[in-house]
Amino acid sequence: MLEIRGLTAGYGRLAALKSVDLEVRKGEVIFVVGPNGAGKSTLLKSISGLMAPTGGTLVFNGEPIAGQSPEKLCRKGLALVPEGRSIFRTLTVQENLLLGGMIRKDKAEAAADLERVLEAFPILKNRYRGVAGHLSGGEQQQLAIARAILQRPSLMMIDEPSLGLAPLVIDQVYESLRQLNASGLTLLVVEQSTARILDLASRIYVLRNGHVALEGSASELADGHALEEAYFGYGDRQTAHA
Amino acid sequence: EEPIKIGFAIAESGWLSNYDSAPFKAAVMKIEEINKAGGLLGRQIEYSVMDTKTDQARAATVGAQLVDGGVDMLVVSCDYDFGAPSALAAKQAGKIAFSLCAADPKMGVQGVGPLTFTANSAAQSEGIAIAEYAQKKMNLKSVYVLEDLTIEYNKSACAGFRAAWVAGGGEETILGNDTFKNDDPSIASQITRLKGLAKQPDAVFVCSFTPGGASAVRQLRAAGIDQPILANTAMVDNYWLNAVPGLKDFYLPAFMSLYGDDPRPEMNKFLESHKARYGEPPVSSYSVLGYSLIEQWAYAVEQAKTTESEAVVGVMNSFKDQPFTAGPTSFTDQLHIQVDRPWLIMKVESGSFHAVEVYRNSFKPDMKLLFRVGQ
Amino acid sequence: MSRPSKRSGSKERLEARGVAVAFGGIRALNGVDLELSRGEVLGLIGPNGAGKTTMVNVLSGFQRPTSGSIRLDGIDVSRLTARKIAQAGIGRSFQAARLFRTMTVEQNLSVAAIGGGLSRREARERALDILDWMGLAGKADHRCDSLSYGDERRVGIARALALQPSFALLDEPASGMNDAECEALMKVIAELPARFGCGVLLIEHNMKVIMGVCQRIHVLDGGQSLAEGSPQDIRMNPAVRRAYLGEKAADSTLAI
Amino acid sequence: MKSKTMPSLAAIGRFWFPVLALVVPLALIVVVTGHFGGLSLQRTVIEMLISIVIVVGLYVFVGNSGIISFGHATFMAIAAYASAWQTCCEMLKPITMSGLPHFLRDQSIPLLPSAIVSVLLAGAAAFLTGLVIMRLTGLAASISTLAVLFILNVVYSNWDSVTMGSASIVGLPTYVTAWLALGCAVLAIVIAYLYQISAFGLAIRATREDEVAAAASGISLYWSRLIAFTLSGFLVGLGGVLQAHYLGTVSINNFFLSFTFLALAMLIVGGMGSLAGAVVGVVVITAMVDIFRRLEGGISIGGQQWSLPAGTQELIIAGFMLLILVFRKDGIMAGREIGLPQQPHREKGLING
Amino acid sequence: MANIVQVLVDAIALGSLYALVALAIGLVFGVMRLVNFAQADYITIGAYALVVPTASVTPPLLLGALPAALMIGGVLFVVVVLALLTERVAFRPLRNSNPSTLLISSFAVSYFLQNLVMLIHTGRPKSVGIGQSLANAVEIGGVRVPGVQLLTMGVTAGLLVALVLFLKKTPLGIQMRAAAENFQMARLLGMPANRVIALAFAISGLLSGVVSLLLTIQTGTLDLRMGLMPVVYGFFATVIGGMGSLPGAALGGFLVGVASVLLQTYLPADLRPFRDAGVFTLVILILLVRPQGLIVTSAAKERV
Ligand SMILES: Nc1ncnc2c1ncn2[C@@H]1O[C@H](COP(=O)(O)OP(=O)(O)OP(=O)(O)O)[C@@H](O)[C@H]1O
Ligand SMILES: Nc1ncnc2c1ncn2[C@@H]1O[C@H](COP(=O)(O)OP(=O)(O)OP(=O)(O)O)[C@@H](O)[C@H]1O
Ligand SMILES: [Mg+2]
Ligand SMILES: [Mg+2]
Repeated sequence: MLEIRGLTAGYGRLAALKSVDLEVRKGEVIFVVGPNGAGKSTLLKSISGLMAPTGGTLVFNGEPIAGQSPEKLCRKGLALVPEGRSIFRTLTVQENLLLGGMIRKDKAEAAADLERVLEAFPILKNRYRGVAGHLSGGEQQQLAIARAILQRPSLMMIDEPSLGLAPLVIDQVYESLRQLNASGLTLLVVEQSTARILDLASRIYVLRNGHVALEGSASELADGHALEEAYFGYGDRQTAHA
Repeated sequence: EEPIKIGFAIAESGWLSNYDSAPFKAAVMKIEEINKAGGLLGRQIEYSVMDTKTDQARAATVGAQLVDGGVDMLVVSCDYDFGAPSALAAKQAGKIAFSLCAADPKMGVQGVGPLTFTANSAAQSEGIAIAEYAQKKMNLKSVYVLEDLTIEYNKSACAGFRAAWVAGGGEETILGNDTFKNDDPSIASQITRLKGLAKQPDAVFVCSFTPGGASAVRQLRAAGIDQPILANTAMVDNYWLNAVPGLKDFYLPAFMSLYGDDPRPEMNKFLESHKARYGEPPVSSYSVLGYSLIEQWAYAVEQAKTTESEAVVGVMNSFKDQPFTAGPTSFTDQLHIQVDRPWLIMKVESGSFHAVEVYRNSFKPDMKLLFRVGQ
Repeated sequence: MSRPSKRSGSKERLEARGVAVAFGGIRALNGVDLELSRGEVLGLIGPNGAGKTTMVNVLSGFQRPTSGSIRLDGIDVSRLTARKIAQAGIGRSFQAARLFRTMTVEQNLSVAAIGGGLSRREARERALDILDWMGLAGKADHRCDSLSYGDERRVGIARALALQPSFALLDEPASGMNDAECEALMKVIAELPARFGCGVLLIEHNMKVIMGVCQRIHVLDGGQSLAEGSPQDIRMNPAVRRAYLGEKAADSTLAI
Repeated sequence: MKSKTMPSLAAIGRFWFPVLALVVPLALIVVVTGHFGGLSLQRTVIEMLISIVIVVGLYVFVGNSGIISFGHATFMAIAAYASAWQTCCEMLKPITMSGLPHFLRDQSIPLLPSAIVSVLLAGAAAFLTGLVIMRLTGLAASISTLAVLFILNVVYSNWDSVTMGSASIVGLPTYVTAWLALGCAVLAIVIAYLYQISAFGLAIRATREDEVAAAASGISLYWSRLIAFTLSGFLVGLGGVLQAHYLGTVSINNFFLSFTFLALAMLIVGGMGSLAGAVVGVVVITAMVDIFRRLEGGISIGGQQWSLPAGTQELIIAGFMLLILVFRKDGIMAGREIGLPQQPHREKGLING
Repeated sequence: MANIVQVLVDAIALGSLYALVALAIGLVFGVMRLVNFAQADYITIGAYALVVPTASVTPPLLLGALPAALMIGGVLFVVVVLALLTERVAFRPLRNSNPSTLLISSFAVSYFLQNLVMLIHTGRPKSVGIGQSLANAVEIGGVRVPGVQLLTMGVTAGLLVALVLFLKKTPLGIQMRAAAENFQMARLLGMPANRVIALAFAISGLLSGVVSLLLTIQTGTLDLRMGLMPVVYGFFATVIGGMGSLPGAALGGFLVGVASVLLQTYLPADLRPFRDAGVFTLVILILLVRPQGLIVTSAAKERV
């Protein structure tokens, strides 16, 4: 459903992505891992339209989407939970959630979804009319994910969902993701730690220094050092310091 | 032979340009007339203009540049604040500076210096003239003074008015004083105070200027205050009358009438020449001051037979009711501004100003009043 | 090496007694007691919204407790402003790094050192000292807005240390770091008491880090103390497993 | 083999480079225009140097604290009027400023002491004002400085017996030459530089970046801002004295909104985050204004007289400022000083970071 | 007695006018962290649209010549278009800049517009005689209320309620607040965020247009700087009311208006010239007591 070929992107003179190829098929859960500064967030930003790529092709459901605005892409079924809890801090939890379902036409369905999400994240129910900016770090993260779920996208991209979450809540979030995936949602998830992802992932990409260092199915990468090697890339770091 | 040079350090842009442009055009007209008649001392007059941009630093620079370029006399802006920096430059070079229409006596000996003149009367004289006229000719017994504090000009006019009114009718006939700012969007509370007086005044004196003055008059009339309104010269000319449809009983002292009903033939002649030269009457009656400025200086040069500053100033200081277009003109070595030049009293009726009569104030402001000492 | 502070004597104990904080109807903290001595690393864990950050805010003077008190060597400091508390020897980092973005790394640390009472020159020396120790020396003259996320967090910690605090309060320093970086961070934190003679209060959701460096762990839940004890005790505590760890995490950390 | 003093000389050079990079070109401008420029250009250069004193003074507070101040014209006015009271127009003073105390009314005070007293007065006024309003932060602080500007304007415009109301005081001795203005500009730049690299400067810059983190680092918002406010009060006071004795007139209307906006615009167009930005902003805007003013005044191209309509200069300047802001959000210098090329490790940062 | 009531009416009327301006400023500030000084020129240009653009001092009426409804519509339209234009050209490219850059850019816009008006109309004040009947006072129980003042009070109250409801209750209002806070995220949720923010400008233009008309009816005059003082007062009002709170802005507007009238009324004659100093001192005092302004929304309090 999403095909990326030779994608490049950067900030000013800095090339953050140097030719990335990546594919997401319908119903898959794709994980992108890699060290700090590898370009993971840049990748998601480029797909979602927040950043205009400098080269390469982006095809979503058969249609080239490079350079389209985020609001357009959202309406085509792409959702992004950006890094660092982009919630509306001055709005209430309720209003934040409402904005998630804003562009949906199926209002009845949306209401049902809201019920379900509040069940899954009870903390949001407690703070429903409170100002989102006063939530704790982890609560804000939950709100961001919940809001994306309410968008009912066909492809959902999440940048580090476990950031700042309590271990138990990480389990819950992953459980929710599993259920969503089971109900047909395709996922593209960036994670920092490889510990939890293997049993949920269809395939894993390791990004390093702006290019794909390794790609494989979860089972292929489950054991062995390939993943670790590609991931940490100690050698690379050291040359960078030299 | 070398031409005589006059420099104009005036505002061609910025808000002051509206006040400078009309008298400037008239001054140019006078220069052309002189040149046509064979020049001054047999020499043609050349003039150059530089834009002060309504900015004091610019005014100083432009003044210095013109003086540097060798002018014989420097004409400076209509306003004391913006004319003075240029005049200072002239002073330093020993040249005469002549303001188009500053109404502040400081544009003269005590302020900038003994080489500085203005073509206008002191603002105090406006207030005095209308106060005397109201008491003597209109038979008004009591008055209420509404003073706009935004610029010094109005404070001076009000000071003159009060002094003359008290002299003629006593302290107690000024039933009250109030103040406002030109950009106040509303003078409702001032009106409330006026309306709350136990005895309503026979007239209201508003010393202000447009737009705030026009707005004040509109609000006074809208509040049902129908007594005569007296004002100072800055409110002259028809352009603002739209603000108060149906205005009447509004009086002020003016330089001249632009509407053909001036009782003085020389004014009408000036009007005609202006129409002939520019295809339209002057936009402002301040215009005549510019014309008269050149006239006065040229006359003095002719008498002195030189453009040399000391000599010319000497002649000018000896003017005593010297007849010029703007009216009888007097200077002394202490005073380079008019204090009792006759005014044309005008009133508003059916949407236009009309000449009433020429009136000359008998109360003369002393130095204390002119510099508003201890007010 | 840590040079003696200009402040008169370092503080030995930081105590919270019956601290409660309410935001309108929300009780973020409800009668919490906490003790921290110089030289120890105390872990503070608990579910999201348990009140951990609020506790740090109270200890560092950013939040007035509704009731209860904060004592530094027995002296009540709960009425002091955040700045006074910082100068009294309590340094903190933030959940979001909050660096002085347009300033260099060295300047970021120097600010805190100056706040702690050093002159400009001494501050610079101290800053370079700490950066050197944390392996950030090469970044001293980089502007903070050009740092990677991991470096940002490390600078945040370094800045808290530059104040020469008797107590350093670190709020989720490891969030967003990968495994290797976590390891490096653990080393840094473990060494703090010995090197700087300070006590450390560490908030983390990464159990590896918590279990790896803390001598004692305090667990908050819903604004109340749930448990306190050694890492072993906490890991086995059923209440903690239920409220916070979940079976998976608790077991996976067993492996360490 | 380098001698032992070489490294320290290099260090001194490196230390002073950001100042030299600003001062040397300014001195060159003065020399060149002094020799080859016309009267108008020379006066423009003096005006520019005075503006540098003022804008650098403004920068000491605004740039370092990040709080926009609308109030600095107040301290200029205080200094300018103080200087006028001490040095101006012995003949007029007893008449028009009768409310002055005797020792001012009936005599003039020598220029140097009067200038020093005026500048001190401006600094003291800034200190007292700051004592009250530096308790506020952010926009509340900005708006209070605006209120201060209005208050002073109202008081000076109506305190007729001392300030001559809103009328100009005319006839101050005009002693400001290009070299004096340059000297003062250099002084202002050096003071601003030393301040910004001092512990105080560092502390206040931290509060600009993040008030919360600064407090957590033991920095007092109030005192660090008060110090900056006072220091910048001194500097703009110096600017006020220069301006007064350059023009020879003092008028309260010159220390009001339009002046404030222009000074702020210069600072922000140059980039309020750095001293270089303050200086560059003044130079660029002054140059633009001068160029377009000349075009307005008329130039001849190939014997053809050609000029812009009067009043277009303002439009062009406004448009130009907008363009700079749009394309360089942080101003021309974008918060950076002019420094020697940095050590090569910057590259590494890019790869790594 | 009637006198005190009269003073209060005067005070509230002036307060309403400032409140209206403050609403416009507060709205745009809420959306963009922009203190838009060009609002002054929106007001000015709206008023100048009543007459034909010429250098003549007595220009014929343009929009002012139309029947009331068309005239009002025309002026509002002109100001809304102007507001949108400035947003598009000057403010949109600067979104996410720091507030001081935005502030200066609004000075630049204001400077530009003011000089443009001066170039076209000259700097000389002009006059228009619209709405004379509204300017006339009606007596209600011994109290004199000019029609415009009554209108100002009504319009301000109505617009305040409408705006607050709009922002709190309608989806579009919520979207506007969201886009104001985090523009990128708003777009990620499918919001046409640029249009939403432009809408805020349009509303501020609408409010400014209303101010143009009310001011012109009250004063009958046109002047380059007619919008300046109302906007300065509006700016003060927004800050003491509590930035980000529209009711706060309105309250602030009332306060400065009321303070101004009360000082004018009750100060002894020789202190009256210093009236405005009193108002501005009051502003500082209020801020010292309540640095966040009078009405602090819980959303405005940031947690550490
Ligand atoms: N706004 C920005 N401006 C300049 N450079 C940036 C910006 N954002 C990211 N970079 C740089 O681009 C590169 C890739 O960053 P990116 O955020 O995509 O990495 P990441 O893999 O998401 O890292 P992390 O794990 O820390 O989130 C890094 O070198 C980073 O420093
Ligand atoms: N200013 C505030 N206003 C209202 N509620 C608040 C405020 N600050 C904190 N809270 C509430 O208090 C509770 C505790 O928050 P705190 O930030 O201390 O949690 P935490 O333990 O740090 O959580 P996390 O692990 O997610 O960071 C949360 O439920 C939060 O919503
Ligand atoms: Mg990332
Ligand atoms: Mg927390």
